[in-house]
Amino acid sequence: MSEMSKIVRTVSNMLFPFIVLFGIYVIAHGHLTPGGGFQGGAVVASGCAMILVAYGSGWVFGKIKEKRLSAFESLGAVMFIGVALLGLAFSGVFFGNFLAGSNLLFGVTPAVGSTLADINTGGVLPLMNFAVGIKVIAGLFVIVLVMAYASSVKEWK
Amino acid sequence: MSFRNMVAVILLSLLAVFFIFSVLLIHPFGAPNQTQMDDHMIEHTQDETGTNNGVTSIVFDYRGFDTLGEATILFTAVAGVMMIFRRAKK
Amino acid sequence: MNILEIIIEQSPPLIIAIPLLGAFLTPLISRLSGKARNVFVGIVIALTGFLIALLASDVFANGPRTYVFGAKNLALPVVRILFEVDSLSVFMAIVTFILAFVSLVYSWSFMNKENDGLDKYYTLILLLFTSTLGMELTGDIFNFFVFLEISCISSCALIAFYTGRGESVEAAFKYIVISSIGALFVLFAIGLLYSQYNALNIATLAHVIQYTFLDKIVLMLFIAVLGMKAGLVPMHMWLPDAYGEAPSSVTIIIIGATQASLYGVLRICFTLYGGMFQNVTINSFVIGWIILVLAIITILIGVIMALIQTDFRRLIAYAAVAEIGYIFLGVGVGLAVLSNPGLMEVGKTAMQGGVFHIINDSLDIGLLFLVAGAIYYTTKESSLDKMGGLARNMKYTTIFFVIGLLAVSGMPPMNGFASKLLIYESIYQLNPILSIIAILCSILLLATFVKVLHSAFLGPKLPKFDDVKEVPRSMLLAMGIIAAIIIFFGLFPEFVLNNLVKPAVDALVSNASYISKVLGVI
Amino acid sequence: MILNFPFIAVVAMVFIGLFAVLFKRNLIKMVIGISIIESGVNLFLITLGYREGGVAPIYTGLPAGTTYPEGMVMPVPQALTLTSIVIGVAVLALMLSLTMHIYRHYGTLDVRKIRRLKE
Repeated sequence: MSEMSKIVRTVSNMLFPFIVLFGIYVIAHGHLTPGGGFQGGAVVASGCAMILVAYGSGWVFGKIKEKRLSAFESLGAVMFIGVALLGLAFSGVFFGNFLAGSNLLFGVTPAVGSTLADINTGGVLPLMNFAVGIKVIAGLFVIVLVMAYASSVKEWK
Repeated sequence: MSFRNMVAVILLSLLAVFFIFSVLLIHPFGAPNQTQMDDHMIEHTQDETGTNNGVTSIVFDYRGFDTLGEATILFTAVAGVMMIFRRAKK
Repeated sequence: MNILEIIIEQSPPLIIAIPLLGAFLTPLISRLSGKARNVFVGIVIALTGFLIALLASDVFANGPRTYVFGAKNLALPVVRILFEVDSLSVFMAIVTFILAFVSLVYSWSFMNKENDGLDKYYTLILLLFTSTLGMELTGDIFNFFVFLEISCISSCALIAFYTGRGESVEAAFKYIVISSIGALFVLFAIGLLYSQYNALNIATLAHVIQYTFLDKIVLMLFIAVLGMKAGLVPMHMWLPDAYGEAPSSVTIIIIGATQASLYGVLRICFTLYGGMFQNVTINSFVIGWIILVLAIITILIGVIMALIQTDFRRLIAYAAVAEIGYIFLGVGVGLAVLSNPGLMEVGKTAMQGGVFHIINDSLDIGLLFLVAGAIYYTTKESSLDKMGGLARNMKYTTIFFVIGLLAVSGMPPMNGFASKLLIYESIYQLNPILSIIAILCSILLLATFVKVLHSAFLGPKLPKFDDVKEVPRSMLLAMGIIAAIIIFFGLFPEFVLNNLVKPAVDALVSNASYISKVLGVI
Repeated sequence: MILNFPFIAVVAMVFIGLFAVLFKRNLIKMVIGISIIESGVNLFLITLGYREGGVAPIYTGLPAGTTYPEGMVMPVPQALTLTSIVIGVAVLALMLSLTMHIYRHYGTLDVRKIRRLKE
C-alpha cells in the first residue's frame, strides 16, 4: 500500500497518541470498568493500523520488522502463561489467584456491593490484562502488517 | 438449478426446520429459566476474585483457562498467517 | 505426598501448559539456531509424554481424576472449568502422543530441505498437539469447543504449508470453511444447552439433562459436526484433499486431531446423553442405526474411491475414510445394542473393537503416510503411474510399506486383525449382512494396496530413479517405531485389550462414575 | 411472539450467511458469509444472557437501588462471546490470507474456475 497524502499523515500523527493512551487506559482498568486486555489491545492495534494505512506498508515495514513484533507477541503469551504457572507455584492450583487478598501488589479486596473503583484490587487480573494486552496489540498489528506488505509486493519468491 | 444447488437447497431447508423449532422452544427473551451459576458469579465476584467487573472476573479467573485457549487461538492465527506469507518478501 | 504424587496430582494442567509454553517459546528459541529449536521441541514433547504416562498409570489404577482450575476445592454449582480425566481420555492422549512424537522425529529430516518458515511450522505442530490433548482431557463443553477451534486453525495453516502449490492452499481453504461453519453450529448447540440448564460442565449437564426436543436438536448438531470432523460420509470431501496435500509429517498429527473429534462423538453420545440408555431406549437404537448406516456407506465410499485413485496420498486418504467407517461401525453397534440387557455383551465387545481400532487405524494409516512421504522426499513424485521399481534402492521403506499394507487390511500378524475381528464378531450377531459387507471391503482394501505395491515398488527399473537413495535415518526411525508398535499390538492383542481398551470402554459405557466424581452424588 | 424477536433475527442472520456460503461463487463472498453466521451466533449467545431491565454486572458506579443478582444481566454469555469474537478474527485473518494466495496462484476468485484449473 503506498503512502497517503500529507494531510492524512499529519492528522493520523496527531490522533495516534490519544488512541494509544485510551487503549492503555482500557487495558489498565480492565478489572474495574468495562474492558480488559482484548478490548484495549484491539483499540491500540486499530491505532497502529491507522498509521499503517497513512504511511504505507513499505515505510512501516522498514521501521518495524515483523520478526520483532512476533517476538513481542511471544513475550506477552509467555507472560500470560507465566502468571498462570506462578498461580500453580504459590497457591497450589493452576490459574490460582495468589495475589487477591495478599498484601503484595493489587491485593486489596473491595467491599461487596457498589464501591468506588480502587485500582489496587483484582489480584492477578491486572497482570493478566497487561500480558494479554501486549499480545493482542502485537498479534493484530503483525497480521495487518504482513497482509498489507504481501499485497504490495509484486512478485512472491 | 444444477444438482449441487438442489442438494444445497434441501439441506438448507432441513436445517431451517431445526433452527426455527429451537428458537420457538427456547426461553422468552428477557426471562432465563435457570440462573444459579451466574448468580453465584455475580454475588461472589468481589470477595473471590477481588474485582468490580463481573465479566472480567469470569474471563480471567472463573474461566481463565478459556482465555488461555483464546490467547492461543490468536497466537495460532498469527503463526499461520506469517507462515503462509513467509515467501512474500522483496 | 512425595514428589511423584504431587506431579501426578498437578499433571492434568501441566500436560497442556508445558507444550503450550513450548509453543510460545519456539519462535524465540529458533532465533538462536535450527538445531536448538529441534532439540527444544523434542524435549517438550518427550516431557509431555512422560506426564501422560504417569497420569495414565494413575487413572488406570484408581479411576477418573478431576482437576479444578483456580480453586483447590470444588464448589457446587460447578462454576470453574475442571478437567475430568478418565481412562478413555487417557487412552486417547496416549494415541495422540505416539502420533505427535513420531511426526516430530520424522519431520526432523523430512523438513531439512525447507529453508524458511520452520520455526512457525514447529510452533503450529506443538499447538495442534496441545489442542488435541486439550480436547481429550477437558470436562467442560465450551473448553472443548475452544480446543476444537485451535485444532481447526492450526491444522488448516499446516495443510497450506506448501504455499507454492495451488492445490494445498485450495485444500486448506476448503478445510477451514467447513470446519469454522461446523464449529459455529457446535457453539449454537452449546448456547442451547446453556440456556436450558445454565451449566457448561459435562458432568453437571449429564446429571441434569431431561431429553427435551431442544436436547435432541443439540445431539443431532453435535453428531453431525463432530462426525463431519471425524470424516463420516456425507461431509468427508475435505479429508482426501487435506490429507493428500499436507506434508506427510503433518498428516499424522491431523489423524490425531480427527481421532479427537471422534472421541468428542463418543463423549457426547455416551457420557452427556448416557442416561438415555437407562430410560428412553428408542432414541439410542435409532441413533445407533443412523451411525451404523453412515458407517457402512463410509466404508463403501472409502474403499471404492481408493480403488480408482492414481495419486498415492489421496489413495491412502480414502483408505483412512474407510478405516474411520470401521470405528463408527463398532461404536454404532455399541450405541444401538447397549440399551436392551439381552445384547449387553455384544455391545461391549463391539465397543472394545471400535475403541481398539482407533489406535490401530491411526498407527496403520500413519505408517502408510510416512511411506508416501518418504517416496515424495526422494523422488518428488506423488502419482502412482509415474513410479516404479523403487524397491531396489529403498529396501527398508518397502518393508515398512508391506507391514502397513497387511495392518490396514487386517491381516493376522498385524494389529488391524485383532480389532476388526472383534467388530466383525459383534456385528454378525446384530445383522449378518453388515459384517459381510465389512469383510468384503476389507479384502478390497487389500487388493488396492497390493496394486499400489506392484505399481510403485516392484516392476521394471525406471532410468530416472537410478540415483534415488534410501531416506535419512530419522525418517526410518520414525517408521520403525510405528512398525514395532503395530507388530507388538498384533502379536499380543490380549495385553493391549485388557490394560488399555477394556478400562476405556468400561469408563465410557456407564457415565455414573464420571458424574459422581464431580457431583459426589448418585 | 415479540418477546422472542432477537432469536428470530439470529436465525435470519445464520441463514443469510449459509445462503452466501452455499450459493455464492466468489471466495470473498463466502468469507463474508461466514462472518455473518459468526455474528449471528454471537448475537444468539448475548441474547441468552439478558434479564428484563438488567444492568451490566459491574459494581463500579452501580446505579443506586439495583438489587444484585436479579437486577444484573448474566455475565457468562458475555465472556463466551468475547472468546467467539476472537475466534472470528483469527478464522477471518486465515481465510483472507488463503484467498490472497489463491488469487495470486489461479488469477481468479471464482470457485468453479479454480476447480477446473486444478485438474
